[in-house]
Amino acid sequence: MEKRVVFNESICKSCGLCVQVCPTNVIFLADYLNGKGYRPAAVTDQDNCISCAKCAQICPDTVISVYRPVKVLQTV
Amino acid sequence: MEKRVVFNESICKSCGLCVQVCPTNVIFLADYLNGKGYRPAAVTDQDNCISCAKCAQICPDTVISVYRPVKVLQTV
Amino acid sequence: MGKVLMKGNEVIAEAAVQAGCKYFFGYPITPQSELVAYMARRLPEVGGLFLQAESEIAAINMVYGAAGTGVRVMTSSSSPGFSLKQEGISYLVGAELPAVVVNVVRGGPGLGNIQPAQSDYFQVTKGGGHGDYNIPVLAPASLQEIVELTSEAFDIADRYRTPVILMGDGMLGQMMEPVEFGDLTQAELPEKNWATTGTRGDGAPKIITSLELNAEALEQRNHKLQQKFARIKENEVRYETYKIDDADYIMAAFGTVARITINAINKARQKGVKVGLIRPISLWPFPEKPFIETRDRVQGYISIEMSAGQMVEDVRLIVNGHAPVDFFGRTGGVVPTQEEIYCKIMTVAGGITV
Amino acid sequence: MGKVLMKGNEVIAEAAVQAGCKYFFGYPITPQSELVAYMARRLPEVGGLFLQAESEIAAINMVYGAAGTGVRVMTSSSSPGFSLKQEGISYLVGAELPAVVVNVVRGGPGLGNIQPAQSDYFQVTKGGGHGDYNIPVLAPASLQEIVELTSEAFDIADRYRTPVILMGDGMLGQMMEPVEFGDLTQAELPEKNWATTGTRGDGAPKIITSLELNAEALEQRNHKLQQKFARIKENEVRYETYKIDDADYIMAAFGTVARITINAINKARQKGVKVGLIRPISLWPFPEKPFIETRDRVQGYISIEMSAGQMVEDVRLIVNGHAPVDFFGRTGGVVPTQEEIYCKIMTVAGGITV
Amino acid sequence: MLEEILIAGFGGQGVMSMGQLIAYAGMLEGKGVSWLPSYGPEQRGGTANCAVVVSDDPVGSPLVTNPSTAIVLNNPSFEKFEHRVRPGGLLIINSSLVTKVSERSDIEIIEITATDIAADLGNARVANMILLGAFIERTKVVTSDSIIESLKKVLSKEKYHLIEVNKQAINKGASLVDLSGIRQS
Amino acid sequence: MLEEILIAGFGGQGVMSMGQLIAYAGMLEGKGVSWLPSYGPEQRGGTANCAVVVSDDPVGSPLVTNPSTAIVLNNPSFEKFEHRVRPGGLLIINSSLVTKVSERSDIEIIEITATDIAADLGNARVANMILLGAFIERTKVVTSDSIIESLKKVLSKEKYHLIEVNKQAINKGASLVDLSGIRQS
Amino acid sequence: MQDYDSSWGDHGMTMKTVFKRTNGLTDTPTHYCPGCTHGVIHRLVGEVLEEMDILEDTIGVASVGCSVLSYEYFNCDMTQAAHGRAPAVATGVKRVLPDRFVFTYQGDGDLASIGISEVIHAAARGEKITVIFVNNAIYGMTGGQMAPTTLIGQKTATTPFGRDESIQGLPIKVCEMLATLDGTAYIERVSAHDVPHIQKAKRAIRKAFEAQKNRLGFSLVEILSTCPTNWGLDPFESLEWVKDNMIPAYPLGVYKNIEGGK
Amino acid sequence: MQDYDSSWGDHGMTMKTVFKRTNGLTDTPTHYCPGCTHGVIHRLVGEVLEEMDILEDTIGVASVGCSVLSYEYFNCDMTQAAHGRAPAVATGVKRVLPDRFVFTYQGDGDLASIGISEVIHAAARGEKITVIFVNNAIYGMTGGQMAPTTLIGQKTATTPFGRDESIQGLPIKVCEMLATLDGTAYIERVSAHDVPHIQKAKRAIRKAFEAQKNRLGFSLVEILSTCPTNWGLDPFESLEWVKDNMIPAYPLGVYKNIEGGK
Ligand SMILES: Cc1ncc(C[n+]2csc(CCOP(=O)(O)OP(=O)(O)O)c2C)c(N)n1
Ligand SMILES: Cc1ncc(C[n+]2csc(CCOP(=O)(O)OP(=O)(O)O)c2C)c(N)n1
Ligand code: SF4
Ligand code: SF4
Ligand code: SF4
Ligand code: SF4
Ligand code: SF4
Ligand code: SF4
Ligand SMILES: [Mg+2]
Ligand SMILES: [Mg+2]
Repeated sequence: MEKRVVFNESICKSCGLCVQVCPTNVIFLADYLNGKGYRPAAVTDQDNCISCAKCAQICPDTVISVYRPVKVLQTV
Repeated sequence: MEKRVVFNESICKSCGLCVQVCPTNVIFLADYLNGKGYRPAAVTDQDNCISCAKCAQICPDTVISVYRPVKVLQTV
Repeated sequence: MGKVLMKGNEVIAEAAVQAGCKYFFGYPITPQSELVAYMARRLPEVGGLFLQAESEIAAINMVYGAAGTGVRVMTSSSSPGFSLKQEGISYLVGAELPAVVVNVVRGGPGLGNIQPAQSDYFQVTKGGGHGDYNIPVLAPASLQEIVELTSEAFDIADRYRTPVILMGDGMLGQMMEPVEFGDLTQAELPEKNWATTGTRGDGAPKIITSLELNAEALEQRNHKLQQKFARIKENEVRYETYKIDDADYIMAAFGTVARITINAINKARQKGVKVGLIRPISLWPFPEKPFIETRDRVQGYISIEMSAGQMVEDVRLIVNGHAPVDFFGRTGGVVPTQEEIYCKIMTVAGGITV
Repeated sequence: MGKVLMKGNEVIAEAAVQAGCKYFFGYPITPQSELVAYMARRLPEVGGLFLQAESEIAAINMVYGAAGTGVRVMTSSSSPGFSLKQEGISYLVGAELPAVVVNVVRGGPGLGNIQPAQSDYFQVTKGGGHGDYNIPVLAPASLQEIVELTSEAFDIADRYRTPVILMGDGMLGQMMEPVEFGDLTQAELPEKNWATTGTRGDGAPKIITSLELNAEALEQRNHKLQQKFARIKENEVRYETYKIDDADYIMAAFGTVARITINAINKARQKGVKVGLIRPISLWPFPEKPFIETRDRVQGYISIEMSAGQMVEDVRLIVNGHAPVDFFGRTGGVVPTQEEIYCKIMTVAGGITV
Repeated sequence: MLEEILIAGFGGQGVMSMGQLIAYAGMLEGKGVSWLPSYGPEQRGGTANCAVVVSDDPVGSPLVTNPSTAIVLNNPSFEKFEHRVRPGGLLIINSSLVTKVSERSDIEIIEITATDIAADLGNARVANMILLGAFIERTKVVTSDSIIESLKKVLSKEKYHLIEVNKQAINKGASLVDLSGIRQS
Repeated sequence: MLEEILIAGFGGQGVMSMGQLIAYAGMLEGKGVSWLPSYGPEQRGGTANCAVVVSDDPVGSPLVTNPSTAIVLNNPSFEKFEHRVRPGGLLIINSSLVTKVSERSDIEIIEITATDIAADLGNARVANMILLGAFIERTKVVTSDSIIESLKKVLSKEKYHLIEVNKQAINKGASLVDLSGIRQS
Repeated sequence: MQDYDSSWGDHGMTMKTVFKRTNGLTDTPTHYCPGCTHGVIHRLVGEVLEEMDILEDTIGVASVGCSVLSYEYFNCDMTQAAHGRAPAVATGVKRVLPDRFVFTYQGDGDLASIGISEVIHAAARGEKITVIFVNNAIYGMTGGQMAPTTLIGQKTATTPFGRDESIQGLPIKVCEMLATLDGTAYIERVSAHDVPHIQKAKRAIRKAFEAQKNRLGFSLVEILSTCPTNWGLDPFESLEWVKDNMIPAYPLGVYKNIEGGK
Repeated sequence: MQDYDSSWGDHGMTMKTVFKRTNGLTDTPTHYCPGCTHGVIHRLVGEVLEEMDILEDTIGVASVGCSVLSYEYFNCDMTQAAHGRAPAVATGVKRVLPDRFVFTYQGDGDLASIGISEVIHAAARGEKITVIFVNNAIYGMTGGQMAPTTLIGQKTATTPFGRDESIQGLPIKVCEMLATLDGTAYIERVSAHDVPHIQKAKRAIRKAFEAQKNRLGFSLVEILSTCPTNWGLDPFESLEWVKDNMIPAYPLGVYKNIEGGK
């Protein structure tokens, strides 16, 4: 299923604040460098993300977008 | 007897403040001009001056000196 | 509207209003305070705004803000206050914002006094502020000329997106003469599509800035500025000559001093000494043509100023050794009399020692 | 004390301390902030005082206050901040107070950028402030020369009771070179009996002011100042020449640009083109002698600057038409390379188009 | 015609307005005019002066160093300007306040006890108008009608009632000219 | 001898101190030296570089446009400076981070996976010292002893413990020079 | 309230956006150091402008400091002011365009040191502008010199031995001082050191712009911010430092709120 | 206590001096307009310096305003500062000569308008100087323009229709604002409109210099003063105007007095 939290890797500065605030500790810094020479933050374990958006709130570089799965009322 | 209140006429600017504050109304503005073109303040009726120094306190131009007669203890 | 008798400072203000200047930000300083006071009375009448700034620095930066919205705006000061505007003026040039800045010069340096002087010539023509720039400087000699030059100052400012300096002296600001305010012919001017007024209706956000961290890019900007200055040199030179055709010696003088000099010239001519006058009206761009045309013909030039010798440098630069360039000046607020100028002329040109 | 590797900004600061400057009032600005930081660390060690002012304006006025007590005092800034000091500098001149003011020039106009430039030449040499005045301006080309010129700056300031400007550029301030601080030979200087330190023990109250309401009296003061400037012109001209004796063309360049130019000159000489260099060390008073001595001999001059062409005016003034004066410059923080200077030389002097 | 006038006295004696009236009147008569005040702190208390030029041609220099006419209202002004009047020129003195006497024989001198006469007219402040009246009567630089006209232009509505007494003062001054007051030389 | 060196990489990779060490060592050896940093905001995050000149005579221009040696620690620096190395010059590359490959055949190129090797040495931050070691080994501009000397001068007492690992790194770098890493042309 | 999804889907699940980048900012990546809360504050201002739907009616004034390039980040007309003069520039803009929104974005060196005069007089005049005042207790851009807001004992490039009251005096509390001026309408000090405070900060910024909208007078929000680079701390330590050291020295709260009548 | 006359006289009466000109002032007559209370304030400062016997240890800083020539009137070393910068100049003097007394004499235009930054930072730094702040609600020297202290409705050359809050904003209360700064030691507002207040003003000036003497910090005395010339009132009406209009707008009193501990 689709991602709950999406990182715009190329502009991440690897400050680690999102890692610090994530209540479920699903964020980590990748072991490679982005174009700016930073190790971008990433989440692989999307299922354990609770879409609380704390990471996005603290991120100084608007790297992060957060989504939450919702039921759809059946239409038709 | 000597003067109780002495005006340094030449630097008076005729502002009239001393005239206003004098409790005994003995100060008036002379009918001639000093070197600066001002009618200097003056007191002729020295006896009715009570040496309160109000005039000197309000004078913006330190025109006025005030004296008070005092008894002298007889010496020798 | 017929002739009226007004003070020079008031004429500058009224002329600005008639040129469509509705915004004035200024700080009082003698000998230009009447200008500020006049604006305070007058601008509300035309639905404009007068605001007394807390300082010259605040004033020039308010001008920066207002100019950025595309309106015609003016500030004015005198020597010490003008010095405080140098950073702001350099910013106006860098951000290419049009505005008219008045300097009614007084005696210096330092606090000096409030009497007439022209000793800010270098400051206004050579760039008193930092960086490479030039600013058009107009120097009226009469109150009637103030009327014309003030509106031209605003046109030049808008045409080239540059601050323009109107330079007078305490005498010009304080004296009264009859003036007439004809109705102006509105000049053809480029649209101010660069103004920051909010993006509603006009697309992408606009930016007004003088910052360019990249050296190559900043140099490009400076090239653009230098080309603009070249265009101004091409088109905006203003000067007047008086009896130079047959002159053996030519005086150079601007502003009120030029008028006094003319009296002296006529006196000298009565004594048969052939002298004339070149009166720069635009101090920058400096009028080179009349000097180039005469420098190989005349026996010499005398620059006459209310300074220790500033414009004389520009005269020497353009005469470039083709003829001797002499100087006569009074400083500290002393206005040269026609008598002493006459004496100077006679000593130099008449070969007479008076 | 042997050789040490330091940043130019730090060398200025240490040299000032060694020259007996115990007081520094300044405000941070790139590219001279290291100077301020160094003073903050260093001055307490020598029982002096470093105070970060709230602004450049406050700084220059604190300097005015401290200088009035007779001590050696310094402030420093870069272009935009230097513009803000113009009123204060004019006051220092008017009140005849000695102080050393540093300008580590960056790209302009406006906020510009923080890269090296020389485009404040006019501002420092022609009087960026109001009124008739000149200020001695020293422009070192190497960090070792900074050591000498800084202490000379203080001596000149004290000898003539005048502010002195030390002018560098971002490159000079940021680069490192080995420097050696020899022990200074204390110059013979007049006693500062004009200082306001309280009257206890020294009679009647003293007054430090630049105000003189009476025009004739202010003119007298200005005469006195002008005579002082004449003495300085007489005694304080500094310059260096490089291979001009047999030169067909002479470059004029100051500060770091002069060093780059020397490389280019040597390259050109390898190609058999005889070029030399006049390096003004004092920008005011401007060195006239080497130009006068060569102007009837050489085929031309090229002024090379990190500006759109400022010093070139002083070169033209003194060459006065005796020889063509060409110009090459880069602006906006771009530093001219020896390659492009070489090309310029070859096109003008070598008759070659590279 | 080129008349260069200097008017000087204490601040508050109305020397500035005298000058403005002459300039204004000259303008109404289509002449070239200029008015140049002394300005600055010295005005306060101290002495003020203004230079007025009235000419058939446009005015060159508004600066007046050697006036064709000087009008002095106090001693300091007398001292400052008496010797500056050009030979053959005119010196008008408010002898109510000026105690000094001119030694010059190369100029014409009119002495008027303007302050006293003004007091008689019931308004000491119009002393300047009396002197003005004498000046225009003697020199005919401008007509008294133009002066009155200018007065209307310069005065604010609230002050119109003053026009009458000013008119009287001007006429009074004019009437004095060919009388005793004058020391012809 | 006139060696003009350009060192460039991300801020924090220690390019500035590399340059300072070379300059310092040169000074200790009585050579003429200069060190000129790029400065300004671009340092933050972005790439920084410095120009070092070491010469037998006093240094003329501290500015280096076409280096005799360029040491590049990241891709942006490679792109910016690779083509600027003068023919016959030397280009030293930290191939752990520089993915680009030089096409030039007119210069000598030394590629070292400095970051990885540094990691093996147990301190990733000494990658710059490895490159420095290679540089001095190859060019002999200054001796490694002078570099160590300078290190002592530059480091604050608290940091003396770091001297050892730096020394190792320098030697390691030196040892790599005449090995595989090199693409001779 | 239950989540209704607007889109017609035949699957049982779909993704609802919880947080996405505001249109109040351009796409240009910022030049700020890693972890610098300037970025957070930018986002908050951008979000408020977007939510109030006034982006098109706003002119922002960038100051001189690390945020000088903010004119490339805010998605509205911007002008760049000389160091400390932003409130004067904003005054010039607002007096010509009284119906537009005008804000300045200034650091503590810019506003509290060289620019204290301009902000005080703008406040005293009751200029209807909003000042975003970013207090990080240091000069960031020039490499970490003392600001008037630097704490006692704090080491900076120009207070290498720590700020000493007897030499450099005591920190200036801008909100407290400005609140004494009658022209001020809304003044609050907030902090950006954690998520709850960040959300509070956004509400304060909103209130300030509302005050401008209602022409109540001058509004200012002081946001305690970090400078990891010049504090010599990592981004997270920096947030801690704000909480542990700055907030005690600079009490958070509303210092002025005239809402309607004074 | 009984009056003893020092002189040997054989008459029964002699004259004792009740009031004579202070030696704290030079003999130079001032240039002030008739009735201007600048003159009174000069006298008070001169008397305090004389009575504290510190004339020889004092450096005064004259500002730009009608009092610019005060350097000719005060009988101590004097230096003249650029408009608004007196506190910066005083800082320069005091930092070099910490054991001397340094005071500035500034008008409201000089201190509250162009010079507000210098006085605030001097106060925040706790500079041990004394500021004599003469508030006459107008720019005297330049011919009566609005000052930041001009009252609402007051007509001046630059507020010909009276100061309008909606355009020029509200007056700045300097004492109230400076009192919020921790560096200040003594701040009082007094008035020179009648004899009792003049005596009170003198005591305030004394206290300010005492604070400097005891190195407590920054001290300032604001004295409400007249400008008959530009107010268009005669000297006595002017005193009345201070009492009736200025004092209500600028409450008299001590705004800060840390005496010893803070
Ligand atoms: C007139 C002038 N003086 C000094 C500077 C140098 N300067 C640039 S930013 C700055 C201070 C920035 O500090 P702050 O306002 O706190 O912003 P921050 O970088 O901390 O966000 C200074 C002093 C300048 N550009 N112009
Ligand atoms: C830089 C500068 N700006 C303006 C002036 C003009 N100026 C002289 S005094 C003054 C204001 C004086 O008012 P205030 O400080 O209240 O003193 P007061 O005359 O009322 O006692 C001004 C604006 C100046 N001399 N220098
Ligand atoms: S949304 Fe919450 S849970 Fe998911 S990654 Fe971000 S902080 Fe962690
Ligand atoms: S907070 Fe943002 S910038 Fe920092 S690491 Fe996480 S995603 Fe990257
Ligand atoms: S001392 Fe008192 S009574 Fe005597 S004149 Fe002065 S005010 Fe009047
Ligand atoms: S108060 Fe002083 S100046 Fe005024 S009238 Fe009296 S004596 Fe003269
Ligand atoms: S220097 Fe400090 S304030 Fe500036 S961007 Fe970096 S962390 Fe932020
Ligand atoms: S103008 Fe006003 S303040 Fe100045 S001296 Fe005259 S009365 Fe006093
Ligand atoms: Mg900051
Ligand atoms: Mg005042």
